[in-house]
Amino acid sequence: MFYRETGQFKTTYRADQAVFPILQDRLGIAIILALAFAGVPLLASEFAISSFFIPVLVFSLAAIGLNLLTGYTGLLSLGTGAFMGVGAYGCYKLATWFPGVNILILILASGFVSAAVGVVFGLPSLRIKGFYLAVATLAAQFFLSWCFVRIPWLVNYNISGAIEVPTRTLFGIPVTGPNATATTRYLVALSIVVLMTWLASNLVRGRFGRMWMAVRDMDLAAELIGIRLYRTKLLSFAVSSYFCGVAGAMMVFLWFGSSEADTFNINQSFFILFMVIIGGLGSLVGSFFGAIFIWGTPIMLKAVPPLFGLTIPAATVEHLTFMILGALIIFFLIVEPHGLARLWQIGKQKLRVWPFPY
Amino acid sequence: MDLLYKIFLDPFVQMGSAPDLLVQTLWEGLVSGVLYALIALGFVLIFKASGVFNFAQGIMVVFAALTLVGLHAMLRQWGVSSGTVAAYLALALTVAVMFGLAFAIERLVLRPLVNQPDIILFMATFGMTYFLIGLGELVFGGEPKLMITDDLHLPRGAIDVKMFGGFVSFQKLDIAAALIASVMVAVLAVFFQKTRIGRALRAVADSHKAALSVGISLEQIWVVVWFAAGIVALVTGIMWGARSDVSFALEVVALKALPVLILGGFTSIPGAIVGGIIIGVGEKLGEFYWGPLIGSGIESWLAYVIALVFLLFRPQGLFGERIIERI
Amino acid sequence: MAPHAAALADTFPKLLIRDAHSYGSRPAMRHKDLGVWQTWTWGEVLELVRAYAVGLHRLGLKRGETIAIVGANRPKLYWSVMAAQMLGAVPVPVYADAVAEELSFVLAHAEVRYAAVEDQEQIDKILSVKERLPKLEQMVYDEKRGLRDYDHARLRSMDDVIEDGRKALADPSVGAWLDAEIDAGKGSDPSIILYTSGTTGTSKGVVLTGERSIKAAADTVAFDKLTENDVALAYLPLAWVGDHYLNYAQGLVAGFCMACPESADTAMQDLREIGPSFYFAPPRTLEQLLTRVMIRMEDAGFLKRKMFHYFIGVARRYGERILNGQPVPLLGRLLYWVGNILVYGPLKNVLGFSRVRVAYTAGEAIGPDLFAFFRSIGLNLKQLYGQTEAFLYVTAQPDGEIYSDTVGPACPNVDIRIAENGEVLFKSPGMFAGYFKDDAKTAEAMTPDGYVKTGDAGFFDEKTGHLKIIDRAKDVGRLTDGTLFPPKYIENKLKFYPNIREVVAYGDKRDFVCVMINIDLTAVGSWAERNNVVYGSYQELAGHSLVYDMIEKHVAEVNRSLAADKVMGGAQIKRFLILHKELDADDGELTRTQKVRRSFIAERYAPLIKALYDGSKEADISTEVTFEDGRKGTISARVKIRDMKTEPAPAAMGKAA
Amino acid sequence: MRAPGGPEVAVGDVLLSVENVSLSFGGVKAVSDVSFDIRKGEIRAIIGPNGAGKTSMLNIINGFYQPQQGRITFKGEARSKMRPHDAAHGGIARTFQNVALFRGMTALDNLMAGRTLKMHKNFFWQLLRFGPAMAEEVEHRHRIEEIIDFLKIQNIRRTPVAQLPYGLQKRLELGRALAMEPDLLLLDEPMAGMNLEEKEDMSRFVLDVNNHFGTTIALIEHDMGVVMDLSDRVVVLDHGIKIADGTPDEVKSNQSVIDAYLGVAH
Repeated sequence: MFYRETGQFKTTYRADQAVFPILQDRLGIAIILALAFAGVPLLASEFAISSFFIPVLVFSLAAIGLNLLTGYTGLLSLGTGAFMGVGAYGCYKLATWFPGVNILILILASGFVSAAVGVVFGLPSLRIKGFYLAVATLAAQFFLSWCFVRIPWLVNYNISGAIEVPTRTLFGIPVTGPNATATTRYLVALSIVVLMTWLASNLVRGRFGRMWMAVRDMDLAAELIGIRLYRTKLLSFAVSSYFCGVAGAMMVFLWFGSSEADTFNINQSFFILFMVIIGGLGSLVGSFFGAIFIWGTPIMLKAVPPLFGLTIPAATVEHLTFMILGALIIFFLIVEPHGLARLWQIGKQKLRVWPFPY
Repeated sequence: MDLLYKIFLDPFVQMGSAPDLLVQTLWEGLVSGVLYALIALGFVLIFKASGVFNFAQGIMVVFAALTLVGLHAMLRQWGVSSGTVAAYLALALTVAVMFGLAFAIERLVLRPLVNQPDIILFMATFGMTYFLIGLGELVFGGEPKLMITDDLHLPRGAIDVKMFGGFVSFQKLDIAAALIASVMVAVLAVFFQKTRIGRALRAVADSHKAALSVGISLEQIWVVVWFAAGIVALVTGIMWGARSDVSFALEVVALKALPVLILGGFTSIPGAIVGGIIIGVGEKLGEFYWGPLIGSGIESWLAYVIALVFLLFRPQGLFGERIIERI
Repeated sequence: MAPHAAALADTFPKLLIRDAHSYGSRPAMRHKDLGVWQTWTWGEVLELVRAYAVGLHRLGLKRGETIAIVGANRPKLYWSVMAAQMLGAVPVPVYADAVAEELSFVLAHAEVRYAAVEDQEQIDKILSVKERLPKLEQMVYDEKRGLRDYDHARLRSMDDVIEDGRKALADPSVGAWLDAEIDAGKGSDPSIILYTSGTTGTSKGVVLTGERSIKAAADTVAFDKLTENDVALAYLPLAWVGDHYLNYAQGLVAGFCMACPESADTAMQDLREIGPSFYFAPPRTLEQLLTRVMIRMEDAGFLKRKMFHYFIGVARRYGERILNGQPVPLLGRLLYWVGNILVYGPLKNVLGFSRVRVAYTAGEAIGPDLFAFFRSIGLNLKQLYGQTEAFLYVTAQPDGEIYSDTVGPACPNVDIRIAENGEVLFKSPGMFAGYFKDDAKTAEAMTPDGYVKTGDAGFFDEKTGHLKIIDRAKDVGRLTDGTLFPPKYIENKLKFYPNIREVVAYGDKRDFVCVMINIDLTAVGSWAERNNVVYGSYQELAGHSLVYDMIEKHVAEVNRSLAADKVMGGAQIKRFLILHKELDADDGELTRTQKVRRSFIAERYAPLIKALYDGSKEADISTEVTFEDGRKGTISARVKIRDMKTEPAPAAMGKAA
Repeated sequence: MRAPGGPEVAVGDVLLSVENVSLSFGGVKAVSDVSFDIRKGEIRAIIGPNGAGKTSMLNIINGFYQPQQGRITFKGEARSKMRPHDAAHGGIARTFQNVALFRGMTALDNLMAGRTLKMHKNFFWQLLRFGPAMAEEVEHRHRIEEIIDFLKIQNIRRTPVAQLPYGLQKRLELGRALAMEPDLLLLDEPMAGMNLEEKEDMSRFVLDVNNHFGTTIALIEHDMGVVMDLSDRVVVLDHGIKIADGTPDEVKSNQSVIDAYLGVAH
């Protein structure tokens, strides 16, 4: 209905293969970006920013990471949390070793640590498939989270056994640590996420994306057109873990400010997996939807009862949240197994052919 | 050098020097292995029949136990004087609840999702997990509870057997657990081999058409299977509960069933048993003899690593049938 | 100002040079090929065509010779036309879907030595009749696919020819020679020969000259204010005067961009992508379009359907008036504005009409509802009347004076006269030089004082002063009781019903009027689905009694409207039947422009006609049909005939009272 | 264009030769002691009743199965242990009896995936999708468009494969194989499950491919008529054993072939 595609024709393949070939989409994304960069910092409260926007950014990135592996390459992983952890601890160590280096660089660099670890734990994927692989990744999850607890070296032997994020500045403004404002941390996080989402979309639309999807859809045929399965899978593990690692680093440095050892436990992994599934396997935008939905719903649920003047004990709300979340997950799987992304697509298609039904 | 010695020699020296300790450890391992096996059994049942990788099995264990304890407490409140009566009443009710659960799951989850890719069903069981946790805690409260061991007349205390100059103590409860477990496996075996539903169920495992030809609707089969899994969960829950206490902390333990499955293969009941025991024993030995070398608590992941290593050599598990790739 | 500049150029090659100078970097031609819109600027086109012309010359094409152009709308074929004209040779476009016989007739009659063809299919067609074309020497083709094993002594790929020419042009003297050739071209030379599709018997080669064509085009370009910023989609057969006039001539005069679709079956999609600003479609196409819109909307959800029909209603009430700039109540404007956001805008957009500034329809009478629909949603659709001999335009409706039942006043510089017998005569700047090799027919077609006989009967509407066309002059007949009988007039009234695809009416020198009807498969098919009428084939559906009932209603309505008109009151339809097969150009029943060939059909379906008049309830018929791949077969059927009760004519009513 | 991994072979020379190849699954002989060759530029048909080991033969040729005995020489190089992707690198492409497209991707992406081997721009550029990577992308898109044009599938570019009718899927799979610019194209029952019209189209495409790109083709087909029209030479297998080899006419008149087919018929 809002789409006016008549007269939008392409004279080059370059234009034809752009991310947003349709003008209205380009406008839409521009508006969203404007809101994200200007709107939110100006309008949203510190609290809203640090309790909603920053987390959503962090989770979106992690979800994208997992989506690259599970959604695009078809390798189911339950170790996301651990890989995020590696990123976080990696970043912490790097920060202690190179206090001089810009924190942004460190955060991005920490991804490489988890990428390396990811590759190691990706090795089994060469022999095993499906749920067997999923369980294999659990090994990574439990082993790594054990390491986080048991290896005090990781936290510079803090007695608390937790990471305490040092204050680091960017252009003189503190971006991490206790006295960094939520807004600055948000903007930093946002920039990182936007950048990396762009990179991810480049990847998946290009040769590597196609190789991954080929492996996902039919590995035999993929091998037949000359794709080396193990390289492709390992690359996917590496890239995926890189994204998760950066997300983990952001989680600790730009959100929590500190982290207990079990921040990156198995539930974290499940949490991210929900986001990917609900958001939509094999869709970047879906990862955002998933993050917003899974993180947003509980907040909403907590917010709703007071609106009706109801006072429900926190514990009860907690339990209800669990139930409703669980129910919603099942509900969504039933209405649209391909996730919110698909719903979005369908809606968009409807608008494009409006007033026709198809 | 020294390290190598610590890893490859020292532990065995210890085992030799104190055989009673070794036996004790093996026994511990065996028992926890049996309980892993029970949880795995639940998985296998469901996977065999409906191809669903039921992540919620672990939670069903806790949920069952929680329901039992919770109902018992309520009954007592409502004036059921005799603990025993209350206990068995609660037990009966819990069985009913588990059936209701199986029924609800089939209606509300499986049926609408039939023919969806595995991962979707897998995720659905995640949803159940969350739902059950929420429900359980909402109804019976989140705080850990004690299993009603006595009212159920589960044995207490231990039998100490002299051997190798020391003595090994066998908890009666554990013995009971082992016995009950084996009984249950036997029952299930009979159920599968002899009963009509059982046969149909195996047919389903091969092909859904076959099952229909036997004249039993998939829906029925699913309900039955999930119910069976529920019962298994209940028993498991009671055992675990009796050894530690009843709370959703058990969930993580329940995850141990996964490596067991990998060892045993998703579709093999004997596999689940053997796998369970290997894992149980393996991790106890590892924890006791090698743990100290690298800081304790390796129990938490050793199982998975064992499974992983194992997988690399036998991708289809111990008893799983060989996967031949057709084109 | 384009028209003025054009006035200086008297041949198309000179015009092309002018365009290359004034609009050098603007797009002259686009072609959806290999997935994207390949684009050529006027400058590039000029270069290409020069090279092509030289190449053709080196193949031996000389001034005054003819060259056949066979194929779909593709840039290379248009360039072939330009290149030929550059050399002073005369292009002879042929319909791509012409069967071998028609093709051989035209090629033989035009004595072509050369042919520029699209692809293997056309080459095969020509080769299949080559013994009838002794003069044909060389063929140049666009698509090389599948031609590897052909004898290349008489085949060249256009690319090679162009390349060859480009090489030759490296030598400046060649360039100079070409310029000389272009200057040598005179405005009075024939610029193209268009073979009429032959509504009446065999087709005739209409010779047009550059100067006149350009004059005519210049007039209408000014009339519709077309500029180099306009875009047109060239999807109509390039052998048809419409395409040559609207796209080729006007394109060169105004310097606007001509876009060629990827293939016939992607034309709709391509239309949407390119979003033309100048659009032409015969009523038949618009009709199918509307039918498709309505059918697609049937599947929409309840609310959306309601919404759609409500706002279409609004448009019907206010749309045309708003378009004509007449006063409209504020509420009306408001509703229309909303409707424009919710329905008209998006609808035009999905149909590809969003940017259309001027749209024309012509070729046959258009249904008032159909016409009104497109205008009411804000598409500036207008009617024109013309024919090949006039280089299309005779009359056209100026903005703001649009009536569905007239074809507008005479175009600028066109002079119209109505003969005693009601035939429309005209003199126009673009009128033809004569029929190729047929002075007899030429003389026949002209009045002594130089007017062209259109062969159409019509009159000037006294209230609007616009021309009204009823029918072919020679077709207007009389019933035995002397009542006036214009078959087309009756046929059209019926054809305005979406369920009816084609109608052939008989009555001249007979006691009463009977019609043979072709149902529209899309419309009736979906109607059948909705009313779960099962049918296996077109034939079965056509014979279905429920379908007969439905059609009977339509016929009854038409009778009513005829009765209302005192002239036509006596010409009501007494009996009708539904044909068992679709009338098809491949069977010679329709012309290439999809007009019915009444006389031909009359003999072909003689048994049916006989039955219509001897009162029998049904009749057997078996006819020969030609399939896509050219194979022939026969289908036979038993066709039912329905009697209609006729309305009393107004006069009669007076008596009754 | 010289394919990686192998010297160029002149038209008419032996491109691939199979010598005394045997393959068995757990005692069941799928192929036993079969020898034949494929010459550059020809259309070579492998026919035989069901279970004759035709598909197994293709699977051996492009490395899905490793024969227990015998050797395979491709472009004059004996291939001992060969994985499918090695075969692909060597210039062997393949279509499947039951279409093996990437169902989650659009038709265009499927074809582009076929170009994977020909694309080399590194990860860094891929990340930026800019400069060389984009140039490469565009260049290969152009090649793909030629194939799309060749197979006349312009109107399904953006359609997800899963939504395509069977016939088009078959055609698309052929397209993906062509995208690899193979020296040897293996077609496993390209016309399986098609109606007459589709079969005719497909036959035309196969011939055009062979004629237009000069690709050597080895195909399995059940429809005898089609085989006899298309192929230059035919090898007949029955129960894993070669029972005939020669031109269509020779094979048609061969007694043991007739028996084999009659045997199947009853």
